[in-house]
Amino acid sequence: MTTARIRVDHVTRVEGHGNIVVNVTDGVVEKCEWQVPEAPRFFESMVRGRHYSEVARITSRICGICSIGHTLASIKATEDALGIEVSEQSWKLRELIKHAENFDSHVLHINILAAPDLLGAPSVFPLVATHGEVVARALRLKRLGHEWGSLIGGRTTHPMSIVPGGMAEVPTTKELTQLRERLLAAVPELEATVATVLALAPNVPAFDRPTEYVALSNDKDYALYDGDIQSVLPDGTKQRYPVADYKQVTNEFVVPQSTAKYTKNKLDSYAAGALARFNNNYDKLHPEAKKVAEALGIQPICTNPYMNTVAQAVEIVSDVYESVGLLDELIANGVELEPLVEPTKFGSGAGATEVPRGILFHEYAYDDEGMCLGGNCIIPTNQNHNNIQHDFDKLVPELVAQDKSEKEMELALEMLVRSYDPCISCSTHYLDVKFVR
Amino acid sequence: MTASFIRSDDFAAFVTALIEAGPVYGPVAKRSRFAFERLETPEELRLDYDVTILPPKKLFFPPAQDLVTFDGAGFRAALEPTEKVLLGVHFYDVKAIDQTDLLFSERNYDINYMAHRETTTIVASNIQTVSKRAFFASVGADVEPQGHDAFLTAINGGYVLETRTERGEALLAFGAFQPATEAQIAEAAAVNVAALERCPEELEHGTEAIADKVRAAFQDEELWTTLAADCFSCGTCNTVCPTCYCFDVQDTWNVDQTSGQRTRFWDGCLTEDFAKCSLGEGACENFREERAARFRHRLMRKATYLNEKLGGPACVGCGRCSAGCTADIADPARVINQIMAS
Amino acid sequence: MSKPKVAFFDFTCCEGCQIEFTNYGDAAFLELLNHVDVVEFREAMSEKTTEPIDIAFVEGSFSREADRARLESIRERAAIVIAYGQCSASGGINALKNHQSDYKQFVYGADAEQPQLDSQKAQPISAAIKVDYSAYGCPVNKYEVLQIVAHLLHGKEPVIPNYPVCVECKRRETVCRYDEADHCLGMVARAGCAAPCPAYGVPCEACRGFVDHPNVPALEKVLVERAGFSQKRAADKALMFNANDLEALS
Amino acid sequence: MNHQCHWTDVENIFLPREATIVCSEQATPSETHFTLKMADGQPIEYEPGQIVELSLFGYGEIPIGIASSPTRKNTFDLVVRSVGRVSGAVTKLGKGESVYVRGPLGHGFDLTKLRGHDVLIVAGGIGLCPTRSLIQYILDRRDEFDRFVLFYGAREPSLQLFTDDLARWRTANDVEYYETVDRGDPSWTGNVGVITTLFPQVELGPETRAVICGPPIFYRFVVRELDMIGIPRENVFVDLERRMKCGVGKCGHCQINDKYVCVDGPVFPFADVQGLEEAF
Ligand SMILES: Cc1cc2nc3c(=O)[nH]c(=O)nc-3n(C[C@H](O)[C@H](O)[C@H](O)COP(=O)(O)OP(=O)(O)OC[C@H]3O[C@@H](n4cnc5c(N)ncnc54)[C@H](O)[C@@H]3O)c2cc1C
Ligand code: SF4
Ligand code: SF4
Ligand code: SF4
Repeated sequence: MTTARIRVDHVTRVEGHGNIVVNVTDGVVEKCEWQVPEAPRFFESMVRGRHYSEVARITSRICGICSIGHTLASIKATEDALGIEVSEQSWKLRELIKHAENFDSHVLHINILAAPDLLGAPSVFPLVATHGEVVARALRLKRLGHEWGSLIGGRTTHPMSIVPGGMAEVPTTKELTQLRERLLAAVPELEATVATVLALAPNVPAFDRPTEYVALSNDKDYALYDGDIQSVLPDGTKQRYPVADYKQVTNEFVVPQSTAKYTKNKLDSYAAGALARFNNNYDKLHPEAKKVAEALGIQPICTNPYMNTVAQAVEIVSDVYESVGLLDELIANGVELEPLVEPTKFGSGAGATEVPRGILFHEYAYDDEGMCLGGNCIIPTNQNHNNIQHDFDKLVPELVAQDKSEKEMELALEMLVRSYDPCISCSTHYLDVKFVR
Repeated sequence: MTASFIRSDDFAAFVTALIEAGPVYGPVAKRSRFAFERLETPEELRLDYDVTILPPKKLFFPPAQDLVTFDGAGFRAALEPTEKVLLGVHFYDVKAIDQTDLLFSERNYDINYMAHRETTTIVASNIQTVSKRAFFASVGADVEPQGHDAFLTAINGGYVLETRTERGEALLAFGAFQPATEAQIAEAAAVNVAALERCPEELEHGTEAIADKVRAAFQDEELWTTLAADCFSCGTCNTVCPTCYCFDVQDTWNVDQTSGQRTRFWDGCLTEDFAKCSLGEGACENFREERAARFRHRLMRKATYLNEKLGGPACVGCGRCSAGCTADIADPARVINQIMAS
Repeated sequence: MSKPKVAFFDFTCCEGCQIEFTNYGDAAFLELLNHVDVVEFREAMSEKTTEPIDIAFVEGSFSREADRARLESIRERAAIVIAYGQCSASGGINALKNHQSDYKQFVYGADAEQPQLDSQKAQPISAAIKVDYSAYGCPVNKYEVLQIVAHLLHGKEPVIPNYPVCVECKRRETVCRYDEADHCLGMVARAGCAAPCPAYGVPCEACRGFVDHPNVPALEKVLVERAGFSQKRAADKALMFNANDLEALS
Repeated sequence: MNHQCHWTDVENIFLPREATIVCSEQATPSETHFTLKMADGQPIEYEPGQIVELSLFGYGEIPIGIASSPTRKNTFDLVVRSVGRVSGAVTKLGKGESVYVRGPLGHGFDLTKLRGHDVLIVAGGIGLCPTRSLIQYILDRRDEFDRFVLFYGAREPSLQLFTDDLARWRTANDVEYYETVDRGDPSWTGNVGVITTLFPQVELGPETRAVICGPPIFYRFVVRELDMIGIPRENVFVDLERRMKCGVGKCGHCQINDKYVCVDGPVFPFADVQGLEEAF
């Protein structure tokens, strides 16, 4: 009978700090916990007294990997609070950088963080010797994602030019044309990446736990930048909520093992992320990405959390093709620097966007001078913590039943955490914030 | 040399022909300002510019220029100049180029500057818009601009191109030029004189009087401390100045850790470390430790130190430093007028 | 000769500086691996080491007393400690809460005193251990990081600018924010980033810290007179990345 | 353009030449004495007091005074104090290794002003290095000069440079050698005190030609002594040091008012620089 004492402090190859604690004695699971001990950072408090033009620059620093998404969600919330509607050009450029971030982050996660597990290596560094071409290709694609995002935002870690009211700088039409060529030129490398994922797919653990999936959704596209909140249940039932009502979906609550709050909606827990988007918005997926999904054998509603990485592979293909379409439109219209749209009011507002790890909410209130009174941010990894815990609760007994060794169990749990691609340093807050006006 | 006329309608074709023949640099719009950039189309050329952010010195003396490259096999010069045309330089910038030509060629001839300079054909142009802080009319008024190959003046219906050198003369082949009439030449001269009268700022005294009095003010610590109280030591006044040419030199390695380059970067005497020496055991001596001393050095350099060598002040009145200084204390016209009035 | 051993450690931060390390592209990154052995890098690898390290890159601020022991053990094992990124070098963005006394209550309400939420003032890691060099910036300039590594591999002290961002802005001929009716901190901010923010149309927020002797009174004056700030907003402006330094200067 | 030469006909002043270290000796804990030979066998032609730009690729370039006399052919000496990046790297080098030099650069000592006169050299600390070129020169052409007096001050006995030279000068009769240290140690039996304490020990006439080289504060005090002797300031020569990058009168770092230390100096008649407000 299995006896295991698993204690993984600071799971590696994830962003931020999370611990796994599992005690099994003679086949009886005594403790099985996903803990988040990340140092609290108080962003919601830090934004107080800062001008609206600075707020996204501050909250971008919540997370270095999703900083484009944080910037966008923050700015959308600010624009909502200030009654700003940006131009079509700004909207498209923002969509373009959203794709860049998704691509960039997924390329990193698939190749550098997740692939070592599937190849039985502790990290990407030993793979340089054994799978040199895979690593080189990953680095090339990562660089492409970086340059793609940098062209629009100035850089990918804490982008600069996305500001309330529009874009503070825009690329030239020539630069966009060059980007379009580069994206198309990268298609063979994308195909090779998909082939690698396909080859590794048999190594993806078989595990299923039907849950609720929450993502942005709209009628136009495979929503990343904008949409309503949508939930899909394992039976396919969908429901939409306006972003302003995000708190009704997240229903945050406190648990003792975590500095981050947990969330739940209709079921015990819900998942956000690539798989949640895939399950919600499959019908809006670009045809080229649908082809890849078929080839990879993933279809909605997929309830194996380990398949999140595979959903990410589908999304990188979608990001490239969707972006080529956006670029065609931008190039056809010609891009010009536009004056920023000025605030029409000062109040409070919420904004949401999809970051690589799932749906992200920001909300702020401003005084009449445009100075921030406080904020609230609910990040996808926090929304996933509860789901990870519920996965653990189902997975650990299954592993015990399969008579897995302690090492195997530990790896299976770490891989599960990593497949969510968590971004724990995002975990910013834990209780509701009351705005005082 | 000759004076020719080209009709406005034929001008774009002339610029296009130049662009097709080789690299052409000229003033183009950059947000609310202007900059000398390589032209891709004649439409980009903005001869109605007021002043560019950086002077044309960047073409001869780039902000970062490799002097030597090295690798495991040895070292070599990094210079590869190309023939190019620089179009639309205002006369004050030509005067500044004359100064840097002299300073880079005298005593030790610096091919890293001179090679770029000698491979450039400079076409000066009249000032159509006067910048907000210019005082070019009253500074070194008796110094004539020299180092251009041709001078282009916009007049009614077209442009007069007066050539000064063979290089300038060779430009005529690229456009539908015809000999300029006496009246056109006279109109061009009048246009250029008129520009001098539109300067918003003015030096109230002559070069020599200024040189003497500014130099005499050297010891007036209170004066310099007050003038420099708001100085950020940011070096903007140096960096944007067409007659500033100080540089730092740094060696860097490439990722292979064997090859690399020795590069010179623009430097400015207003920055804190400019005159700092290491003495060993962590000790340093800064020969211009105070902001006031650095501020004073620049002004001395503009108004007195180089006058003898240059035959006039080392300032051409472009007003770039005045407009660029965020604290608005760098304006030589204001500072000098204040000293002269004291 | 064995390659120098390099390790990355993280404390309170967004880990964006570590991510910059993955943005070099294949050629530069793989070439770099010919010169250093990465022995620990939690964000990207599972391997850990207890061996001596040649260069330790430490990311994140020192914001919990509980982190001191880990910092000390890194210092003991590492020949060179580099404060990697602004959180580590100065406290960075995390210190923006330092001037507030109610930040815990504001975010955690009644639960503010729970032990897992322990957080003191965010400080640079130099408040706990000796730091040899700093890679400034939020995020770091990845090309400067390459130069720092190259210098250290050759036993040369890295060259870090002590002139303001305006110098780099001018070198790349960016239109000054003040010419666009905006504001900027470039005049007091340490350069080395190549001035990307003004080039992309936004002010420099001095994310690499101040130059050695920033003229802060003049900055406030310019913010009030040229950018139209209130005196209070002008005084608070540089808090975003320089809360600790502003406190030290005042 | 108003000058006639063409860039293709002119040599590149920034390209150094390779030199081989034929001897390297730790002179003091922080200073290394190098003897160098040009790798192509073509010795550099220089005057006492001139400098070179010494470099190591990847580390950079620094100005260093030549510490030997042209009268001793084929090789030349440099003494480098380790204070930073370039000097720190250079002082780690040993025999057989290469360095790179540009030069000689600048103006050395004007020998025409010194020949036929009494000469006093006042050297402090590392200031002995550039003056050593002149000392050697005078000793090698002793009959061209009249009386030769040499003052040398070091902070402490262990920091004295060229100890072999010092030992010889102490007993030599072709130089009147006086030395002092700021702080003595148990083995030190000589003079203790700042450099000016040596002046009362010798009788010097106003016709003497004086040369001063030392740390920045040194000059003011030594000049005061020379004034008291009545030596006119045009007969006093100073060897100045400033931050320097190019060594060829372009980069601006070494500028003192309108003078460039690298091309107008480093040796200046005191009369020419005394009025320059930033010189001392
Ligand atoms: C005319 C002249 C003669 C000199 N002769 C000698 C000599 O014989 N022996 C000797 O050991 N040193 C001499 N020096 C000083 C020597 O040049 C500096 O110690 C050296 O430049 C320090 O450079 P670094 O790169 O090692 O130090 P860092 O501290 O890394 O300096 C960085 C840069 O600053 C500049 N710099 C810093 N300190 C000085 C300084 N004191 N002088 C000039 N530039 C400086 C240099 O350009 C240097 O590359 C002389 C200097 C001058 C101007
Ligand atoms: S004078 Fe003005 S531009 Fe010059 S360094 Fe000072 S603040 Fe900067
Ligand atoms: S000092 Fe100022 S006005 Fe004079 S040339 Fe230089 S930048 Fe122009
Ligand atoms: S934009 Fe900022 S950094 Fe750039 S020059 Fe202006 S004040 Fe300086």
